[in-house]
Amino acid sequence: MSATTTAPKQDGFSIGRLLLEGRAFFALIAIIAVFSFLSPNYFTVSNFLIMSSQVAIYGILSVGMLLVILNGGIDLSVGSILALCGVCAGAMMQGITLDWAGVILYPPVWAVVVLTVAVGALVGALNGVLIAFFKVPPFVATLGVMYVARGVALLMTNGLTYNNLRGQEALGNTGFNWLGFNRLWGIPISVIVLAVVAVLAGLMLSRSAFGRWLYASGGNERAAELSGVPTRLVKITVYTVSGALAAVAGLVLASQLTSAGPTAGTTYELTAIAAVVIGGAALTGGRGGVRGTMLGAFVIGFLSAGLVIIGVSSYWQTVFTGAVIVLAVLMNSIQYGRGGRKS
Amino acid sequence: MSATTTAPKQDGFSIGRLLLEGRAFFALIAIIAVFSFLSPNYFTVSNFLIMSSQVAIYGILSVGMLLVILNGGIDLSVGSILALCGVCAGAMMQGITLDWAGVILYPPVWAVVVLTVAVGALVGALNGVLIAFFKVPPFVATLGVMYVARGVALLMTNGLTYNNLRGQEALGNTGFNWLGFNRLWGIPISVIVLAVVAVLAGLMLSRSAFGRWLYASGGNERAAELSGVPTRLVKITVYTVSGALAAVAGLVLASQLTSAGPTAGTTYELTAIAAVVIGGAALTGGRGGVRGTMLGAFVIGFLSAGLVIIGVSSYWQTVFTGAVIVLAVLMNSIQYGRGGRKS
Amino acid sequence: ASAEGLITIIVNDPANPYWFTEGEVAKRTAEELGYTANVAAHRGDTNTESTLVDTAITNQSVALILDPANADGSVGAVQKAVDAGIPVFLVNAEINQEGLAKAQLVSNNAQGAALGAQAWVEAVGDAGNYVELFGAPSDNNAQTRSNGFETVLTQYPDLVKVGQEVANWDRTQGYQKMQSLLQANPDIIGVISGNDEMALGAIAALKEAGKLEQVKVGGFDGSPDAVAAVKAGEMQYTVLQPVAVFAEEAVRQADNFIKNGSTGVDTEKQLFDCILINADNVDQMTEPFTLAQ
Amino acid sequence: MSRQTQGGSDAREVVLAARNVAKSYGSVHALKGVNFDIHRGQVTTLFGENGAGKSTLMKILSGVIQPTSGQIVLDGRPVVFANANEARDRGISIIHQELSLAPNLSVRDNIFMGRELRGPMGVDFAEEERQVRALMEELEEEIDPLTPVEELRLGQQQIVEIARALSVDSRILIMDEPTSALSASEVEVLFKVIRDLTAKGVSIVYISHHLEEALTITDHAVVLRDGTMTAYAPRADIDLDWIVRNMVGENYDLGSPPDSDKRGVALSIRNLSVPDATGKDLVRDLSLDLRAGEIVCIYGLMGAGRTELLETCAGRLRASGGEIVLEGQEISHLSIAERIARGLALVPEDRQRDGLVQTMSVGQNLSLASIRNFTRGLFTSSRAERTLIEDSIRSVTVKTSGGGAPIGSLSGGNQQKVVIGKMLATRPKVIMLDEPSRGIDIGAKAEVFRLLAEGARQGLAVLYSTSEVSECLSIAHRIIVMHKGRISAEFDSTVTKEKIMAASGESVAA
Ligand SMILES: Nc1ncnc2c1ncn2[C@@H]1O[C@H](COP(=O)(O)OP(=O)(O)OP(=O)(O)O)[C@@H](O)[C@H]1O
Ligand SMILES: Nc1ncnc2c1ncn2[C@@H]1O[C@H](COP(=O)(O)OP(=O)(O)OP(=O)(O)O)[C@@H](O)[C@H]1O
Ligand SMILES: O[C@@H]1[C@H](O)[C@H](O)CO[C@H]1O
Ligand SMILES: [Mg+2]
Ligand SMILES: [Mg+2]
Repeated sequence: MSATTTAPKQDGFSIGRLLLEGRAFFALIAIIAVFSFLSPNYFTVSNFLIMSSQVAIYGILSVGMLLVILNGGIDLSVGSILALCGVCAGAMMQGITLDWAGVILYPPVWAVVVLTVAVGALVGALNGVLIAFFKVPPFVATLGVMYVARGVALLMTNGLTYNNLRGQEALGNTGFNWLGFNRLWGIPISVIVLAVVAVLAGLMLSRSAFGRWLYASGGNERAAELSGVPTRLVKITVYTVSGALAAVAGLVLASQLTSAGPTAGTTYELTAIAAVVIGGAALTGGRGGVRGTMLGAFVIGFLSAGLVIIGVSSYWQTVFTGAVIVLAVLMNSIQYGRGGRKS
Repeated sequence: MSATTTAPKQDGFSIGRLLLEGRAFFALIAIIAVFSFLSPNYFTVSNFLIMSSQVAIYGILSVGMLLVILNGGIDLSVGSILALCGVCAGAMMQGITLDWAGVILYPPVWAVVVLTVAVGALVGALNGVLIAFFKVPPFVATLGVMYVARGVALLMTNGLTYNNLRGQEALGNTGFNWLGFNRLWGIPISVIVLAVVAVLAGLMLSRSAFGRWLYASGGNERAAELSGVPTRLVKITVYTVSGALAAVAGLVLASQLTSAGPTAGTTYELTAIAAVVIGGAALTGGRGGVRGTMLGAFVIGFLSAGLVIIGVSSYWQTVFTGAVIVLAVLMNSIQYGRGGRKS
Repeated sequence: ASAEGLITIIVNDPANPYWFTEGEVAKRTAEELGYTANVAAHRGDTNTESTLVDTAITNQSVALILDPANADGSVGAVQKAVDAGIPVFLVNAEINQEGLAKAQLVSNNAQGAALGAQAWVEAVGDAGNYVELFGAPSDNNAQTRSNGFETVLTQYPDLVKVGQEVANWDRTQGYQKMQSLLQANPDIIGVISGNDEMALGAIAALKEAGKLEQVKVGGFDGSPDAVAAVKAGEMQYTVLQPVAVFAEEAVRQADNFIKNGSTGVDTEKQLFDCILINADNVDQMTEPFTLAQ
Repeated sequence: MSRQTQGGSDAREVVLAARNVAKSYGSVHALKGVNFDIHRGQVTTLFGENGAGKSTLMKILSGVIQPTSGQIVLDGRPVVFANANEARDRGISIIHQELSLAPNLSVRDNIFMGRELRGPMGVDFAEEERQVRALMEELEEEIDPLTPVEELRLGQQQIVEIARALSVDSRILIMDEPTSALSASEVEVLFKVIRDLTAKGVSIVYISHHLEEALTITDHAVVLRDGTMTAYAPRADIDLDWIVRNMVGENYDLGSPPDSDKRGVALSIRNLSVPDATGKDLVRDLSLDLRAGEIVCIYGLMGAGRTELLETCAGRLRASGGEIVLEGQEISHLSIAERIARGLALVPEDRQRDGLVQTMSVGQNLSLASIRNFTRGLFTSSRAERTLIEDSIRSVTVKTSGGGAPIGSLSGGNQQKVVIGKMLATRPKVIMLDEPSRGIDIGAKAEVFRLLAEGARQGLAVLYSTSEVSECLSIAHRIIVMHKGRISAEFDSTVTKEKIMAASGESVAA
């Protein structure tokens, strides 16, 4: 299906390797070139940083999606989990009322972050259990959880948006907007979060036993199982990680907007899947890598930001997004798919 | 994967066969029983007819989706095609301005219907060609077309909705609202359209050579090909039919609403997929049937209508929809999935 | 006098506080008058709306309070309810056909837009570049407000609109579109927005870019979050739509109609003037969308 | 080639044993109370028809599945293995009958998946790679540890599978048909490795449908039939006859060339070349004529290009040059379906992947290629179809409860007969069979050959490929040997095995 990193090869960055990632890489270069030509404001450091911070949300989701897709699954629930977790964080920042004790708890921001990620992981684990133990096909399980998580988010807030996420000095829970607003060495924190997530995932895939298990069970689950790979554990883990990363994305988004609403993240799952696929991963599992997925996420993000910058109508933006998804994958099929034996 | 009709069994209706369709059938009975108990307005002929005419839209889409899924594919573009075709029909009803000739053509309603279905089939065929000839994975190809078709629909109308679909006596193009408003023998036309589509698809699947080809190529494409099945033709055909049926659904919807807007049908693809899966079809292809899919569509339609009738908040509706999707499929896995060989 | 029967209330999407309040106020009023009430949401989908209208008919509702999904696309649904003998009262958005609904109660969007644009010029000044965030094109209000802004702002030749983006009334989209607009036009001095959600998204983007001092933002709706932003000095003003007022009024007219066969008001289209909320009067907001007079 | 068993070896200690082991799948009783011993440092061979329960017994002994009743005894003590890992930890490893490799992973990753060597920086890839190189050297294969498995041919994949089992250092090694895709020289190497292992005290269980080959390595033979053990004997007491008699109850032979009157040329292949994805020719300028009523066998080593030749004739692969002429008409431009309609049918090499639709019933598989024969107007006629299915089941003697049975319920041999029956139902003039006997038992093999001979008698032209020399010397009138894409020799049915093997480029050593 693809010529991209299929498995834990030895690491190290090389231009040759990048070229192998092929179409996603060239698509990105083409996009940057075209928009830089069309608008003087595109090719600037500040714009790249802003675009990257927009990419961060999708990028974080795509890393989780990549793991799921490598496993041969799909996760439609990430957009809803993102919203649910944002709302949970929002609720915690408003204080947790313990009726029986008559007190309101204001957890510090680090605790909010930890608890929110735990919620995301838990919902993800629910996906995993449905899929690994109850043999519900991933598409169906995550579709159901997508609806349920969205509904719960709406119920929790009664449809409203939490607006006050700054916390108060007096309550010791300030600092939530750090994620979305601050910069380290001039780079937005969200971009740094994305980089850390991507590097960790990349290391996990290429260096750890778990990474090999993941590729193996995505490539041939039965063979992996017979070889002693704990395939169920792998499955549950990838959905759990995907849920946790959706929570991270939810936190970053809530922090950027300093508000958390239950309708956030609608259809983001499709964008995340598109990024993974443009990045050369096969939906049948076992093939793909973090670098490709990152390129895919940047292709989508840089394209849509560019279209806004040059002032293209939002309808054309929709058309272009679809066309780029198909074209990027098409180029791949034409390049590698023909002639060779089908697997 | 499932115990439902896996392939053209010998025909004839029987209770035993229905029971085999299992969970979808029982889910439907349970839903009807519960809501009839909760609301006096539920169990009435008029309500069943109304609910059925609502189901018609999803039902027509699901039949097309079933064919695609039997083939081992998926079609994410049906919601967008529905909108695009509705808008096309709307544009034709407003008259086609031929600038060079300085005239406005008002095609009669039958021509509008034929042309609209042709547009849907064409977009579907585009999916088919991308998938069969360019080897783009179905998820990606139809995802791209989903964006493109939606964007084109928005561009065509500049985001606005066509309202005047009744035509004018003087122009000889009246009758468009017949589809959505009229009844034959007391039954809404949309329900009759659904029944005709379902019966034709059922016959095609169980009695025609094409049906057999479809099951075979969904079950094992390579084996089918070597047995002389024209697998590419089958593939292109199912996506074309799915597109054409999306157009039919678009016409019925536009006629029911006497208006056609470019944002219609958003996320309907998910509902259609859910109906097919609840109806016992396997997303891996080769297993499933029209009867199951119809049951699935009615389960979803009757559930959501019932929740509205008893006045459940729309948030809870979201939660229930997700839960039912998972539960219906879960019951199946527990019943048949354990112990047996995996396919 | 207590009344009987079910009043069905259909709003757009309760995830926007504006519509949420609309539904809540209507429901509360109906219950005060002795009716039972259901609130449902069509989320901008005309098909869902049509389904909900079917249900209202099935449930033998005595009246339908509807925030239509689409000025053109909702005509059929309204017609259906009318054909079934249910009086329909439209709130917030209009349909492009008169004589169907018993009443259409909407904010005076043109007046509100003009009010907002004037306040905007006061805050921003009369020279410089600015951008506009546009609501969902399927909603007439989006165009009406944009036109209203235009009418006022074109009187200032030195104010140049350098960008306009559709952000579909949505906060996240407002945020992302604003980020890119800022890149394309780093020198802007103001943002005028078709509603508060998009304005709040823009404010988040501006804050992040450190440009909230330089760029002034005006909203529309008077939603609680916007009110808080006005209080905090982050938003210059918002135009309060009297949604709480007309949602209540719609139910009262429905009640009149049920009991006396007439709404008690002569015209079908009834415009409710909007009120400017800025730093001066923001403290008078008592509850969501309600200003103490 | 054979080796003398050491005297008194039967008395050697039993390391692993099955006691009254039974296994049922619903109503299918795969094993009905089997006793089976594995002796230290010896090779125990397991013979039996398709579906006799061999693989089932081995999966139980290696912890992959659990018995319905009965006991496993390891070193004299009863044990229970919850999964394959537990058995592996106790020194038992298995080479599965079906390849169980992840095609997307490299050879190294496949060999160590599930039991990674850990280093300070995660997995110790360098050490793993070193060990793989050593293993490949031992197996005399030039396979780079970093090659993705999907780029290897079937035989090399089987080598990887073997290497994986060897890399474990187990005391008991179970090999379920390890050589079904190996060439004779590769089998030789494997046998050498097996002897080294037994010398070190490792116990081997060996399963194969290549009876003669298995006889050369065995110390004890056990025969399973219908889930029960029917015979047991040490090497000294057994010969081919004994195995066949105990396996199937009677003696089978693979037949002899039928007396058919050979008429005109049915299929003519002229100067055919077939390239692979890189443009290298897998079949080079090959010409071959096949007459009606004639049976021709193509012998060759793995990778000789037989599959490409047959698949090109059938229309799945495109030729780069040459002609394919069916009954006087050039057919190179036709689709697979059109070729079938004109009377050219292929029974593919891999019946699971290319032959059967697993989601369909036995009957639907049988009728798949001849739907046009029972289509009346728009619709198929279920009566005509039923007749066709019943006729096929009878004529190719499929053992099944009926046309409605799921295809997965049949044994391998019967599945193969379904694939053949499916193509025969198209009433072909020429039938090509790519390794029709792979993985099927001696009884089924004999029946398949009987079917082909019967067809030829009625004027059918038959072209089949095989990797077993003994199968060349059965029903074929002519034997063609392929080597590196060309015909390297042609013989009539009186040729000897040695000559065939020599022409194939195979070493006839040992
Ligand atoms: N998972 C399963 N479910 C149902 N039946 C099974 C299963 N596995 C094996 N069987 C049945 O058990 C019987 C024994 O199968 P087994 O695979 O052990 O045969 P075998 O002797 O290895 O045959 P072969 O020579 O073809 O490999 C067969 O009838 C088979 O169909
Ligand atoms: N998937 C593949 N990709 C690349 N080359 C292949 C592939 N499969 C086979 N080959 C190559 O094609 C050539 C012919 O292989 P093929 O398997 O068709 O020969 P064969 O005579 O039919 O042998 P057998 O069928 O017994 O394996 C060999 O050189 C082999 O390495
Ligand atoms: O008038 C309303 C409000 O502005 C809301 O914020 C979005 O939808 C419009 O119809
Ligand atoms: Mg076996
Ligand atoms: Mg071969």
